[in-house]
Amino acid sequence: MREIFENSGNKDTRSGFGAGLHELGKTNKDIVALCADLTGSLKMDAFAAEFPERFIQCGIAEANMIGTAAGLAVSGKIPFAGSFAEFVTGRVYDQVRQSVAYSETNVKICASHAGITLGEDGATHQTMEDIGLMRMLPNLTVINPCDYNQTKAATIAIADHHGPVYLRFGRPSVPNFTPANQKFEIGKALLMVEGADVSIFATGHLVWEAIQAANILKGEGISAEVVNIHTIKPLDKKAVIESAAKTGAVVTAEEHLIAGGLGELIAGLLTREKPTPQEFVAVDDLFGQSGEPADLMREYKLNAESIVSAAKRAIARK
Amino acid sequence: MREIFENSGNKDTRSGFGAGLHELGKTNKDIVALCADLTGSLKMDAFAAEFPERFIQCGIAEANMIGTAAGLAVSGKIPFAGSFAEFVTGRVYDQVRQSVAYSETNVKICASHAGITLGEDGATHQTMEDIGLMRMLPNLTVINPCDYNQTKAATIAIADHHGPVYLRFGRPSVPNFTPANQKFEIGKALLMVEGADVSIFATGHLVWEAIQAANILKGEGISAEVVNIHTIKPLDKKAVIESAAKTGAVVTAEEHLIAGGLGELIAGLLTREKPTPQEFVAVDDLFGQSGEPADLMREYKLNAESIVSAAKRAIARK
Amino acid sequence: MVLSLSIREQKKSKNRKIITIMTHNYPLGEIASQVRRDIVRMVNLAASGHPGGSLSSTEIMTALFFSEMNHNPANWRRDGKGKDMFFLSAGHLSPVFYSILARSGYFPVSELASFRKLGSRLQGHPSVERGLPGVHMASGSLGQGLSVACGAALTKRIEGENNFIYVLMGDGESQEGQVWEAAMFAAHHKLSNIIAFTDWNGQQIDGPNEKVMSLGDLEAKWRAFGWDVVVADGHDIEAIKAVIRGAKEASADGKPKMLLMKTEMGKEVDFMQGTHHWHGKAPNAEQTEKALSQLKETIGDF
Amino acid sequence: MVLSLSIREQKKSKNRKIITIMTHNYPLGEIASQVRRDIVRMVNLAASGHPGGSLSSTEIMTALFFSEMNHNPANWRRDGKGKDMFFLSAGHLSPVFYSILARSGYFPVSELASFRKLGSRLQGHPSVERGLPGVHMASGSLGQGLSVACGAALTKRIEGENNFIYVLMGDGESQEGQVWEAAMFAAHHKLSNIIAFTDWNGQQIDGPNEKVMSLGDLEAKWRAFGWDVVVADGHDIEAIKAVIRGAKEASADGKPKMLLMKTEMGKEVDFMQGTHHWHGKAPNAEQTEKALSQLKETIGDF
Ligand SMILES: Cc1ncc(C[n+]2csc(CCOP(=O)(O)OP(=O)(O)O)c2C)c(N)n1
Ligand SMILES: Cc1ncc(C[n+]2csc(CCOP(=O)(O)OP(=O)(O)O)c2C)c(N)n1
Ligand SMILES: [Mg+2]
Ligand SMILES: [Mg+2]
Repeated sequence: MREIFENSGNKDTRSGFGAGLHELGKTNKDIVALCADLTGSLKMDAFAAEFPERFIQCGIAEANMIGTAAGLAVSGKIPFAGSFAEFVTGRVYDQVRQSVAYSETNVKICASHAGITLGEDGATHQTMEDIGLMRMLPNLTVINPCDYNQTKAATIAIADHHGPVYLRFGRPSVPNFTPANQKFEIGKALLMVEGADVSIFATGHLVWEAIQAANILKGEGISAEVVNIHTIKPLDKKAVIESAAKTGAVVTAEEHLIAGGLGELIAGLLTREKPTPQEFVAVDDLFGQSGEPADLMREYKLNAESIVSAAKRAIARK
Repeated sequence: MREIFENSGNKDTRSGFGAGLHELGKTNKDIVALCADLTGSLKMDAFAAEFPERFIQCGIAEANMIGTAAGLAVSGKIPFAGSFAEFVTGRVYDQVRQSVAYSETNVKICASHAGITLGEDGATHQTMEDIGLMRMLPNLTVINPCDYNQTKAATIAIADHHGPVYLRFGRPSVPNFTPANQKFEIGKALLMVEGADVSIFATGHLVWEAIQAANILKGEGISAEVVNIHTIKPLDKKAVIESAAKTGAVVTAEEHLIAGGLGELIAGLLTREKPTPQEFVAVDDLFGQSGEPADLMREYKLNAESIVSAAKRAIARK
Repeated sequence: MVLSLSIREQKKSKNRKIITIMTHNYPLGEIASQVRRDIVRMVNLAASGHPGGSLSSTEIMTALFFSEMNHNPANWRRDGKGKDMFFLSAGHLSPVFYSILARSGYFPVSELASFRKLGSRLQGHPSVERGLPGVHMASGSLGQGLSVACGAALTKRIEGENNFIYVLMGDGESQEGQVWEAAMFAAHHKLSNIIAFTDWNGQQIDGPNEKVMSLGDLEAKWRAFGWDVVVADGHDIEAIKAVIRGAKEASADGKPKMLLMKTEMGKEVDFMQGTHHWHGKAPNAEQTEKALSQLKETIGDF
Repeated sequence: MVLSLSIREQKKSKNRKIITIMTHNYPLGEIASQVRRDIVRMVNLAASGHPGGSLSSTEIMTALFFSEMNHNPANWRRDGKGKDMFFLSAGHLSPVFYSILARSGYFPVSELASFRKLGSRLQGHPSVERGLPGVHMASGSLGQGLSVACGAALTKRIEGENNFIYVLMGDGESQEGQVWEAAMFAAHHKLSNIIAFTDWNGQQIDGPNEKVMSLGDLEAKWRAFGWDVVVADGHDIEAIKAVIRGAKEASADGKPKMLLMKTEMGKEVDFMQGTHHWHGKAPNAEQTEKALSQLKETIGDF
């Protein structure tokens, strides 16, 4: 297809979440929202202002927020519980495990400021492990959309999916390039750019970078395929296996540590199916640090340039 | 070498920890131990009885236990903080992350009852995600010894290693087969059985099963190599790469979920180095349940028989 | 692979209704005695489990399920719509919970024999995976139940239902910080439809609370966190009924209710009573015999 | 790859000693004024950070570091041997912490300009990775500092040192359950060498504590958890000194000490004072100008 994706203007993915949640509030009275003293950062304020009786302020007590959300869910509500990604994953892993995943409660865990692009607050707030944490939990669906439009669509889609969901999004303004009216299909990988020489499986903020990389590679006569893995779990195995089999070389790109991330997930799958040379665009065993989001993406080599060189390395290893 | 490993009598690995800790207490006055109301289960009672002034009972408050351990460490002590594996990993991930791993405090996190062999208490207590959790953390060393003797040796070894460590062990009595006087070298994989047709990388309780599997395979004319990956992090990359290159077929075996486990770690490594067919002996995306440890090992296919068939599948895919 | 093993038989609700009515004909004290026999026998059969706290909370659970709670075992819904809801926060008290549920008619009493066995719906700690009626939520990892109760209490309020949310916690359990997060939350949101019990048996795994991690002035703690607090004898069924009724009646005051129930661990089995040693230990055949000789069989063993 | 960027210059301890002595010649109020200027300027330069709570806790930190604490910036050790130790639990108060450290002579004041910049030792929240003197532990994820203080207090006791462990928390921070776990632990273990401050400014990110999650009777809570509690004016330096001294003197009573310091968020900058809006917002150039015009430059800007 080699569709041309154009940036319709930078927007933060968390605002996509906020807009989706606000819309849900209007159409579904069972939707409730919970936040742990970060309402503005999560862009939940529109919902909170319009539906105060369905907005539940939890204060700085994330463990209790998760349990409360589980209690709301078991009794019939559809709770969206939000905080910074680290504080709704690592801070509350055991609570999510028992009261959400194992109890199969219909809780939507909403994680903003995921990854290194959280920026200046630094390492204690920058989780690059949340995908690894959440995808280990049976029963949980794990989603990491790529831009404002897709985050909004995903937010709306997960309300209709009965079961626990982890939804990951980010802080900074980034290109918004997917169609505004695109339906979000959980578990269905999206072919963004068709190609023959190498498969780039990207998620979240790295999808745009992967598309840029494919453009650069095209200029050098290399045909790269870009697949948007917006749903980490359940992984669209068929899409991954087929693309990798076609190109014979794989790059994975994510705003995450190598450990536990999409790259290892795909490596695990492919070694079982058809071992394929793979290069990782991800952070190798480091904590983050303070800095501006764009500078950090460069510093930690999470950008189009890194994907380009990873693609060349992968192809060379065929 | 094809050394013959014999079971010198079943023992629980947690007792190896308890014995090692007790010994450390006698030789190093900076060692302190913390427990969260599970002193007997962790086999810390001998230490607690002999060194009451260095044993710190924390009650049922694991988050505070981790922080307290970090405070003891930063001020010069060598704290060993123990509970069930789920309660010193998932329950306190963010505390371990900030106050231990990121702060580089010399805390030894001691995790008993890891994996499905926790048994009758069931899924809420059976973590099969702890390796995945802990190996994501930069600065943390992750160790999962295979039997009583090795657990005791590892306990003693980590006291001399300056830096945060996660030490994982189990509940049930299992064969004790490594030499009692073997020195524990952090980060050095142990070749248990030399072989040519397939590499079995096993950790924890699965090492014994892997050796049994190698014996069965030998009877069928298949030469399996068994490598004991007692240190998950830092992984002995050289040992893994060389063995996999030699045999061209890999099996990983662990008491853990596929997601986040040793298998994905090795798959990630090998896809970057030399893609190799790999089969996973691990649990695929399920919570555990109540039952007797041995029955659960069979039920979840974590035993020699599963390793044998995985080895054959891997070889067939060369 | 595992779910296929589940015991999925759903007894007809008609049958369950009959069981309930029959059981309700017994005096509460006799039900409690049978429940205690069930606890001891289940834990012995499983060769694992937690008799100590189960025996200390037997009267609390009996008074609640057989007298005070608005529930319908014959027509149970996981969402609790239109009914009171009960959450067992201290999941290790599963023996008393399962016995009470079975004796209430939620599932056949014969199923108690499957406790902690591979494939059973009666997991070591309560679980919802296999659909055991009466269990709204999994528990076992301590400290989470009061938070869950807060969520359910909010739903009741949003829906305009005036049912109550009950939750049972251990005393040692209140060392978990999440309990105090929930305490603060419930007071802030004025969740006066929460009625919580602490099984104040003074013991936990490693010994008496006082030695392990003192709860200090527990009553003062809950009051300082904005709750109505009552201390009562947790083995006196009439007293328990009275304090539950009192809590219901005071629900207009906008405060959540904490009923601190003074109990003894291992109650009614002489060698288990008053010590932490039987927190999580199963009696062998002989010990079971000795225990049962002290507990009257009333309704009939499973 | 990243560590190589660190600013690793270690100024000679001799130089640091000179700075400290010079700073100590200023009245505490003048130091506080300079610290406030530093806070505003750092946050403006970084275009991010947390001025509100930094400004409310300025006098607490000034009185502690420039009068009451037994520390030695010229010869600082991470293990705190033989000295008092300070832990910043509310890591977002890094601006006031860094300014106080620099003004005490732990590192050059010029380094304050690197706050929150790529590769800086002055991370958004305190970190030990790059070896900034004065910082014993990373913080930023709230609720962990009191637990760390408990550990350090235990070491002091084991070693027979009679130094104190100080810790600064936010009021909103005490909504975290871990704080109450630590509170119970410190009382149980009689850690009377812990002196904790709550910057009781009544505000947090989403608004006043009272609206977000009421702390209720905070004094009663700490008392019920077995602590000695004092309430004092957190902007009155003499009062702060007095309550710290009182806490030290009462250390024989076996109880940990909580000093609840009544403060105002954004103190001394009129448009920031008393509102949560400046909890974590950086002033622009014009606003910075306006703020600085209200704060006397005393020791000299960095
Ligand atoms: C989070 C967590 N930590 C530890 C445990 C292990 N554990 C199970 S029961 C128990 C003691 C509970 O004490 P209490 O609440 O007083 O119950 P009782 O012993 O009286 O039955 C502990 C520590 C657990 N289940 N969950
Ligand atoms: C565990 C955790 N949850 C949430 C946050 C985000 N956060 C940073 S500061 C803050 C408010 C803190 O309030 P308070 O302690 O009163 O400090 P003040 O606003 O007065 O500076 C929050 C919620 C965090 N840093 N850590
Ligand atoms: Mg108890
Ligand atoms: Mg505040």
